[in-house]
Amino acid sequence: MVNPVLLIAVPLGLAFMVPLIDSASRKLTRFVPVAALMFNLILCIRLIPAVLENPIVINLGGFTPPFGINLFVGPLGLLFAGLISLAGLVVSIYSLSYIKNGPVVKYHMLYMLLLTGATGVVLTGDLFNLFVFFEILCISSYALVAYHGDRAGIESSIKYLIQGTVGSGLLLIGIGFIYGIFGTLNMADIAMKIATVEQSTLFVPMILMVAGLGVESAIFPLNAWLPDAHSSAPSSISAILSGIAIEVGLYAVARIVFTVFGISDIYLFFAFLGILTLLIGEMCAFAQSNIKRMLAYSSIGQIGLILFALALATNNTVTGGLFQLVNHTISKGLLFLSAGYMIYRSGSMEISSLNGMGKRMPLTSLAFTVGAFSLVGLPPFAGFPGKFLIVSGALLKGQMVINILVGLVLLSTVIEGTYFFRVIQALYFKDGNGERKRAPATAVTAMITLMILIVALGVYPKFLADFLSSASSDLLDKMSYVGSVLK
Amino acid sequence: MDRNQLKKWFQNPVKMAHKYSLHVVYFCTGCGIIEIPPSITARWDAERFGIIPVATPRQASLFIIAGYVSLKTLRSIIRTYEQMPEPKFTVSLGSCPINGGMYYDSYNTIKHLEKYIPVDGMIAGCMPRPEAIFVGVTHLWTLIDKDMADGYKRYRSNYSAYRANQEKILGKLEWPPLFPIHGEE
Amino acid sequence: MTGMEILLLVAFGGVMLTYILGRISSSLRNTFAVVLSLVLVVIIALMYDKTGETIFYRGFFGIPMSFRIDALSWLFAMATSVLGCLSVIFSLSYMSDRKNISFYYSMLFLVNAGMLGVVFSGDLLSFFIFWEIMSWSTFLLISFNRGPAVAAGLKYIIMSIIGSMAMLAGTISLYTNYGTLNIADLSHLTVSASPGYQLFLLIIFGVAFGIKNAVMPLHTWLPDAYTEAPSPFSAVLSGMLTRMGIYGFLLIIYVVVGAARFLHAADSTVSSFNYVLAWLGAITIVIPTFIAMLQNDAKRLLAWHGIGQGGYMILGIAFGTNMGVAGGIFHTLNHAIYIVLLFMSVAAIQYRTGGVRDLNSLGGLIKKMPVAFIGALLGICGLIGVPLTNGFVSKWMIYKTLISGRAPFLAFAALIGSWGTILSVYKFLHNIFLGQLPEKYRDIKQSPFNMKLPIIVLSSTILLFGILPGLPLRVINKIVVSFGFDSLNISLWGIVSESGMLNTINLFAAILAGLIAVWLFFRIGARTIPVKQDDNYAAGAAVPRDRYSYTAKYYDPLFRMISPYLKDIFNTFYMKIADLTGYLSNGIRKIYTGYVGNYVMYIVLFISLMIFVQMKWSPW
Amino acid sequence: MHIIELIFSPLLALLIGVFFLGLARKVMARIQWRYGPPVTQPLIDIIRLLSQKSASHGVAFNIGLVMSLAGSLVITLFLPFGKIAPMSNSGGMLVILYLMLIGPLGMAISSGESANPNASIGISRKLLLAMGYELPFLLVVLALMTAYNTTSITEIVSLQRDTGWSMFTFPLVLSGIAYLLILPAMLGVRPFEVVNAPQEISSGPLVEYGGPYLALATLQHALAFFIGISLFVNLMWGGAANPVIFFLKMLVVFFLGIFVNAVFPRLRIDQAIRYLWRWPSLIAFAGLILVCVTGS
Repeated sequence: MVNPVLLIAVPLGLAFMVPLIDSASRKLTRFVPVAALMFNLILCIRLIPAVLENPIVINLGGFTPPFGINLFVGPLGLLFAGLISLAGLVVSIYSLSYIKNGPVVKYHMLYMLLLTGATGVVLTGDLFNLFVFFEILCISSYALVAYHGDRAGIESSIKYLIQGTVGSGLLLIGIGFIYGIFGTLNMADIAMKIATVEQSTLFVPMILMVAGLGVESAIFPLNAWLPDAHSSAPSSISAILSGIAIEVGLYAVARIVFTVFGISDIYLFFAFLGILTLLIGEMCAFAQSNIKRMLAYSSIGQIGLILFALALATNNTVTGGLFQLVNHTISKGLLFLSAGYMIYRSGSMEISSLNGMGKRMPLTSLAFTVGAFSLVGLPPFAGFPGKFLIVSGALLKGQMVINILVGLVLLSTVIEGTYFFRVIQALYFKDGNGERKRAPATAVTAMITLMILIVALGVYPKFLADFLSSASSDLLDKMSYVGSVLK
Repeated sequence: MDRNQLKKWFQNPVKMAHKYSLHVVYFCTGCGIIEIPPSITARWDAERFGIIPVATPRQASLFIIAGYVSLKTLRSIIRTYEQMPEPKFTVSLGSCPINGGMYYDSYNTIKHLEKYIPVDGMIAGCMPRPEAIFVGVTHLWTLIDKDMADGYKRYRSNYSAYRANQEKILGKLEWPPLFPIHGEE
Repeated sequence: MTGMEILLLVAFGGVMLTYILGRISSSLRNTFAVVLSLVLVVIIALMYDKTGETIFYRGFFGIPMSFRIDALSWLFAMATSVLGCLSVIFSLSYMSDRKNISFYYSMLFLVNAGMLGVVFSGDLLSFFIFWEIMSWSTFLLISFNRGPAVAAGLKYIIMSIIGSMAMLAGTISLYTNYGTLNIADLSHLTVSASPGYQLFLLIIFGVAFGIKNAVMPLHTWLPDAYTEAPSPFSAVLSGMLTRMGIYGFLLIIYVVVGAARFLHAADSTVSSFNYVLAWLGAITIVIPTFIAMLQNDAKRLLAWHGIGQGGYMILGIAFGTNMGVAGGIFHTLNHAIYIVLLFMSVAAIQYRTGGVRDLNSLGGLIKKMPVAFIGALLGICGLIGVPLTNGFVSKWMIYKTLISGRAPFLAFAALIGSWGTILSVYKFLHNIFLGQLPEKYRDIKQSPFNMKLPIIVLSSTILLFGILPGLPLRVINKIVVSFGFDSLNISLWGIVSESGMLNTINLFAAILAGLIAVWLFFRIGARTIPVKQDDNYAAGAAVPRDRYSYTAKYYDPLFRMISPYLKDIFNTFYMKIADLTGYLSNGIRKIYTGYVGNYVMYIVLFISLMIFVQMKWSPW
Repeated sequence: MHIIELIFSPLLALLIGVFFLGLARKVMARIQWRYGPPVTQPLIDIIRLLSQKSASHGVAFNIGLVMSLAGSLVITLFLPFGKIAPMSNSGGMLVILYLMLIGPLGMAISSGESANPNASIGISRKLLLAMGYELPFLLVVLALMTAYNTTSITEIVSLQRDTGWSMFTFPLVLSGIAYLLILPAMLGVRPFEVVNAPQEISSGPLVEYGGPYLALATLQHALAFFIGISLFVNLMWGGAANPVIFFLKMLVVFFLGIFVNAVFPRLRIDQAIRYLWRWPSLIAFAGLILVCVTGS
């Protein structure tokens, strides 16, 4: 059996190898992330059968939990890891031609660090380790946002940095509290002991941790960094930030709330928060005329939807939420990648400058269209099954409040449809000028891969559904988590 | 209705109908028009003979030109006449269409209407009273009876000459010839 | 593999193939398009009188997705495929000088395939999926013409998404309650549903289908969309696509909820829903018909009539007697035939005049395009419901239902709508085909053969169904019986009901005899002389060219009386909502001030909010 | 017997219609203190017109007019004249209502083809006027159909034999009043003669009709007159078991119409619609409500 540690170790190691490889061969540098993530992806796929049977728990350094640091490779973690490697792989292929100017070496290095951090967050079973990986993720993304080195990039990077630091600080304080209370940092251990203390004492560490992670996972009102950062980062990084970084944040929130604390009373609050995030995100996106900001706000909205789905905490909704999460990663990635090339061609991020792109860049426009359709939730694309599961799960709860919230979800879909269709019309049905030019082969490969995935998931959602369903029970079933870690 | 009339009705209903159903289009730019209202209203009641005014030449069978014809109105008279369905009859009222009347030396008035369209009957007078109009109508009946009210046939057979006359005084006409013109065939 | 699977495979496969062939050669693509559409017609025709259900897919979370065929779906599928075929044939020359023709054709086939999928769906999930495919491909085609079409398309898709979301909620609610989405199963399960739940279902699906069918307060997408879509597609849009709403209503009211069982129950919510729906239908007849009178754009005029005629169908099927439902379905079919014919006639005119559809600048085209005139004439006769055209029979059935159902006010709305129709469609006919031919159209040519063919086919169908209404009514009777109503008493040429009957063949004989007699009488009179339009009464003057016509402000006296009352207030209202949303969004956007101090404060505020919540309600 | 009825009832209707036209001219003349034309004058006019050679503007110009007359002729097969109603079992009041469209529609197509704006204006006015009186008329007809619970006109007539004339029975009295108020508009007599206004728009739709066309148009007018009066007698005045009595009843209604025609000036089209949509419609509406309330 392969060792899941490699999932973290290989990219981390290769990340630091990048400068060395670069000094050996300029050309080879660009392919390092591709190779690393390809490896990761294959590894993830190979791990699936084993993980579906039993979660793999790796004790680092041989210390058994709760004393040592452990990795927990359950279906949920593996789902995220796979998603990260998939999105990372596609984006790195896309970056082969997209990233040409600027500090290329640093880009690739930071990029791999970012993904390492993300993978670490989703695999770790230790709170402090989670914090560390989170910092790797955050710091590399601060740097990558400012990749272009222009004024907007640096400004939003600084904003991101400030808010991210505040968030990390809060998280760290929260972890400190936890350690003070329980004397352990192992999540399974804490989860087991959580019932032994007064519930009110947990309140302060919990809000601190939720707020800290909430900053990274873009829950309203902690998400103010996101539109700036996503819109001024290079499009490949926007795709990763939107598709991976905030999802990983959401994973952390979910893991802590569900598994570590497991306080079901708070779920409804998170459902409201999710709907609020959804509505505000969609409405802000509706008001945008800048395509990347629009996509960024749309990410906020999607995060809200996923948060809502997770917060309902039934197997159906969590499966739906995870499906929507997968869909969001793929679709939003596709949207950012295609928008990136269109922006590159037109030289402006205004939606009006994309007029007539359907003629000039047919494939890229098609990619954008498919992504948009999928995100709105139109069948037969990947967004529909997710929405179907979420709504059916929510209605199954049969509470009036939830039904009303579902109504709001559907309403937000209308708003979402409006602004996406507006862009699609600009692409296809408005006249613009400029000559016809294809996107480079690497970008086309990346986009086509994602498009095929979207259609495949939309047409045959079942092949993911089983896996997602065990992932959702991984998230919801606290006792088996504890049991499998502390054997 | 006496026996004679009835016999005529059976022999030739079409001709009788033409006699007793004269739908009139009045050309009212001359002063003779002042005599028309009394003739069609309660005082003389032309309707008892089947004579009623109609609005358009298409519906008419009798064309009454009431008074002098100026150059400008001649154009319309020709147009109106040509638009009437055949068989059609023309009656002019007053002296002016006959020979110019008091406008015999006017630069702008037609002296002989017959040169431009065929006229079946002319009622002289300046102006003829309504009684004279009825006398004219009874004369027209006689003409129809004897098949002598054949102005429309003359117009057809002599169209080239009429057209030439019309174009001579009016210049180029806006409408194409009603019948083929002989000289050009 | 059953017939339906093959059919859908052909339909969806054709979409791709058309586009690919279009990249190779345009004539190949055109041939393929015609052949494909004919093949669809043939396959569906072969499925006549079959019933059955097959599960074709379980990949969607194991929910079985199935195809189902019965008389209802066969009728709609047949109409869809025939009209689609005619539309494709018509498009051959109409679209020939446009850009992106391959895209146009493939989207046309996608819409068609979507519609076929909708009518053949055996469960609500595949119904929804096909419905959505149909909706977004329609959106792409509505926007095809660019310019104002873009706004029209956006309006359409927004309303369409609203409808879809309502439908999704309804569908999922059914799924969560009964654990199945199979229509046949649901129709047994909903018997025991509470009246409140039935009402909920009817309303939530009613919103979706009401938007698609443009029932009055939900109609606002339609005029713009019909006007701006490419004309052959406007025909499909108005003929079948909009009427998928009727299919949906039939499905939800009479199949899923099974209203025939509840209509006469004392505490039934179904009957009150139907009552409200019938009144909405009546409103939908009257107001749009009068608005149509005020239009000066040929397609927009037809579009408003499309809304108005939809009201008849709604009225018929909502009234819920066997004759009413049959009349509603028959009217759907008839409407499809004549409105497609009308749109095609307009399209033929547009094709020859370079896209002109302004009623005030056309005229006198009867001499130049007689076939289009015949199409338009029979089309408006059908639209009005002149006896011997198909529209008459269905309208007769609807009126009959309303009168014998003792609903004279609904009947009044329906009848007055017909009379309003006459005014506007006569204006349509007059301003395009009658009156003076403008100078610039003096050398216009006839429409090409492939435009004439659909027009001729549809014109003869109008007469055929008008004279022998029994042909379609047999199928419709089966549908009505399958809904649980009594069978209608129909023959090939007539309908018998308890309060009066209709015999179209006698009517036909009488009118034919009358026509022959009058024609002979007319011929006894003297010969007539053909004249040109310039030889016209103009009080003795020569006819002034291009100015001797009465087209603008055709019904000005009435217009001045009623136009203050006929504003499309709903459109204004929705636009206000859209503006408000934009305004609100813009306001909310300002939360993100761009000043990082505020952002950090938000984090602090969030924490304090949670503390506040905890202290106030102590939820955890 | 049936065949004879089928052939002769339209001819009878034509004859009576033409007779009414002639009588109308005579009566009008006597009211205006004139001698007036012979009663046969319309017939003479028609013979003369048929012998004239007129201009034709095209195929639709001919067909439309033929269609118009044929449509009106067919209506007479459905309308009971006394007991003669040869086709009344092929369709009822609804068919008649719709057949009544063919006349104006055919005329509209025909005169539209003539490319004369006067004709178009006339048609526009005609359709507007029709819209004006159809509103109250439909209300009246619906009140009748609801009250008698049938759409067959023969049944309406025969039911009146039991209940008394609809015009004088309680729930329908308002409808009767409304019908009387719109009767001049339906007959197209003077206060509502704006369609054909000869002085203003050169006789409107008829502007390009000459010769045989005008003959057909005259016959159509005669038939329309007949149908209008006959409908009123059938619907409101109980019809009749005997054609002679029916004819006498028609004559009474006819005189009523002519007297109105003789004393009123012409209304403008907007005035006409305003009139028709105000009092007659309100009364007819009240009548329908009354029927609904008392009927159930």
